[in-house]
Amino acid sequence: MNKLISYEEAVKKIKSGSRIMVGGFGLVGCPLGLVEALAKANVKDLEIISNNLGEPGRGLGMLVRQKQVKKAIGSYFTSNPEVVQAYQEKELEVELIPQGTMSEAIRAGGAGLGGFYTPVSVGTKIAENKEERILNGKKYVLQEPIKADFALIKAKKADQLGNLIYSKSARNFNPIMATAAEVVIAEVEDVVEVGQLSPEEIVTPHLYVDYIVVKGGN
Amino acid sequence: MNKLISYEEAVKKIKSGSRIMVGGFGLVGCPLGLVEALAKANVKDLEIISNNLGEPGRGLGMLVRQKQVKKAIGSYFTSNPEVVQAYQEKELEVELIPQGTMSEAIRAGGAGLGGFYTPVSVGTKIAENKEERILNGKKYVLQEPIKADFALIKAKKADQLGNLIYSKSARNFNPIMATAAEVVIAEVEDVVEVGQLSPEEIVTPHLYVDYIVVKGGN
Amino acid sequence: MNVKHYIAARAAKELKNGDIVNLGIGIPTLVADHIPPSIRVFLHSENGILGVGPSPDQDQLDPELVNAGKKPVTIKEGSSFFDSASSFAMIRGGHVTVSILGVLQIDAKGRIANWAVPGKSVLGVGGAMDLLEGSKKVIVTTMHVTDKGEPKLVKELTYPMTSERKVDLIITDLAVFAVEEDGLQLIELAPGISLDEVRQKTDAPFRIAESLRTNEVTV
Amino acid sequence: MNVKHYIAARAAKELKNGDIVNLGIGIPTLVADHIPPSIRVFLHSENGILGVGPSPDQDQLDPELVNAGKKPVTIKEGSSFFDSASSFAMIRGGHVTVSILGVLQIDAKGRIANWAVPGKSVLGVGGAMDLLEGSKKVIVTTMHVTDKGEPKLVKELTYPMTSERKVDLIITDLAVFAVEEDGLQLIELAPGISLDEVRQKTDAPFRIAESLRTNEVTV
Repeated sequence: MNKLISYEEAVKKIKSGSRIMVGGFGLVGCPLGLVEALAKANVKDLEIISNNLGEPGRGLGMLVRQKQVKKAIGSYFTSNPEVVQAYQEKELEVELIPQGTMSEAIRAGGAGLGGFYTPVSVGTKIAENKEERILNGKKYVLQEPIKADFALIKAKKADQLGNLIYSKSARNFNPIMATAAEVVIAEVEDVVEVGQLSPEEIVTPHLYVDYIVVKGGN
Repeated sequence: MNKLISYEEAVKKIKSGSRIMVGGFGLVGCPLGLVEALAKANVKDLEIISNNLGEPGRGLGMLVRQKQVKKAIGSYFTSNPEVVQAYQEKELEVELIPQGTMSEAIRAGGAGLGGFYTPVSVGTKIAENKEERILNGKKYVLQEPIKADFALIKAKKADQLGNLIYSKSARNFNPIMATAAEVVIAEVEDVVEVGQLSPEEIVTPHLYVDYIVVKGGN
Repeated sequence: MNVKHYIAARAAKELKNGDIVNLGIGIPTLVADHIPPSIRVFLHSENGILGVGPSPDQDQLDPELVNAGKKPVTIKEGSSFFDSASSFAMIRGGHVTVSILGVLQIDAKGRIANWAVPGKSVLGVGGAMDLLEGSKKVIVTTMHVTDKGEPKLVKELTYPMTSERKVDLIITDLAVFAVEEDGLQLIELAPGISLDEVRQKTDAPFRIAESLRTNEVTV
Repeated sequence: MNVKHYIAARAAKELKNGDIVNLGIGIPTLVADHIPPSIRVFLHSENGILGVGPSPDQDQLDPELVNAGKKPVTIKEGSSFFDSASSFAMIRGGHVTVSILGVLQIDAKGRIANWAVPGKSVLGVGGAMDLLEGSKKVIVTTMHVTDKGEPKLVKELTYPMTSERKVDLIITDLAVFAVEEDGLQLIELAPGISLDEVRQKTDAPFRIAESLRTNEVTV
């Protein structure tokens, strides 16, 4: 039950064509070491679920520059002009979802729901292909859950069981992505002994975490 | 913006016929002081949303004994024989929901969703009046969100802004109920200065909490 | 031999190192006493605990630390607390490896009834449906017949069904059945129990595994 | 006078003690500088912070503490952090009192476009739709005309709409409009601005409030 592995071992688990959630809001809270290891690996046709695709050549931007990404699902890609370019050259498919709908869909994926009705995006271009429905007099659209083969997340500390705590606004998508993938790999600053994290402060219980990589390690 | 009030002031806000969420799993994590104050007040025809209705004459069981409850929505009432009796004598309506569907519906109420599809209860007596639907090859039922006029919750500590932390398994329904009612009143063991709770450990941010009552106070 | 402890001990043999396990009320609770020291499993309690430990001594009682049966518990190192929505998200989302549940009836397909009795007011369901629907593997532990001697494994449920989802394994004081695509398969007899006795006390049809054997679980 | 600061100062006058406020990028961000010291409001940032403080000095920069515009921030006492799903649950659930947003266009009914430009690849929406849908009150702050001098208040949106939900108040460098059931109502002129100028630079029809006045906001 030792969950500690190296970057190399982590990335070996990921095959071309995988559907991968990657935590972070821009570069903040993104597991940059795991992304870098993925950029060095010979994998392509990836489907990336992440709020953004990094910056030009940085974070997930590395994978875009190296044409390893086939499709991206997220809420805001315009902060990386290379994503826009790859999209226009039809090298990259993009699925755009409002940030709140995306985060709720990931949570729903992890929580075993079949879908949910949200009022957000009703009547807009984003909802063109979505089922609209009136419930209790208000218009909603149906959103399906989002799941993935892998989640690559970033936490501040893990204990040796895999319990996680986060740091400030680097928490963002990481705790929900930890719930919604077949295999969850957490990059952490530190690993502490079991019992060092308070049961009240643990944000991600260890049952969600399959592997731990220590930042800068190997 | 002083949120500190007495039990008396808290209960005065509640009128007969109100729809009230009450935290707790049995008596654990139930705001017993607020419930007791409600039992002393001249309010009736209450609709109570709570996992249980206490024990005979204890916790919410007091309100049942005094015939203050018109309808109960929850998952497990058989632990209080007086509830069963009141139901059989048609003094009390009961709406039974699986515990996971109930907690998710309360969360959905607080999160502004119109409903969600859960696989739980498909094909059972509980789902008889619910919409069934196949999504991605699996059967689900539609569950509507649950909201209330008031939420009476129990926390371990509040700071003076109303940020809350909980204690052990007394957390249960309290954090989600804090999100899903028009007026949220928290009974707490202690009130500390702003800044005494770590931003990482706060479970219920203050924006959810309208009033605070200190346990045993008045 | 305490048959309930025999059933619990047999169920404990199904657990693997690292499993996340939810134990129902009754016989399932006893499983905790029989987990082999060679493996480490983590007990999940749906009221919001991962890492439940043994019952406390009288002087260690903590009123804010109970399991889903509202009984006092302790916690082990590495445990965590969470709210009810998060707890059932874990269950429904398939993050609980094994649930061990009590049962009123089991039908020929391996579906169960364990939350309501016909003729009585149906006022409690709790987390039974969620656990059955969401857990990766579901084991039921039960006495083979009721207090009145009636078979619990029946052709068709007469009590309200808990879920369309079948259980995976049925462990009674007399036998162990695997639930297969085509119905129940008898795979083990309890020590000292004959096939005839099982046949006589079982209403549901079942196949007999070629590998049928008497297990060696003792308590 | 810095007109953007004038707009921000006028918007700040809408805030009340205890408000939970989400500020968009651009002019809305400047509102933080104009909140009167007599009231206490709490800034919510949708990437998971309640209680955002002022920008840090260069030596206080914390790479893990940014706002939704990815700019470094600080936090105030009593702040808290939470994940993205929780953050948008707050927004969608109506727990944010006021959102102040930037805008590309506003139509005659008070609906806005602020996330996409026709002809360009639409690759970013962020939290704009969530904030507009969920906030109890929505104020838009904007220059009255575009850089090219074109009216931003138009009869019909030519840019993709952000939400069917109308905004509540429109504050520009020239005027303030309330959004009423029957459309836009001009309620204030900025200091030194004539009704004629507003008429000339506004494409959308609007009513003039009987109480129309020139406000006295200065920066």
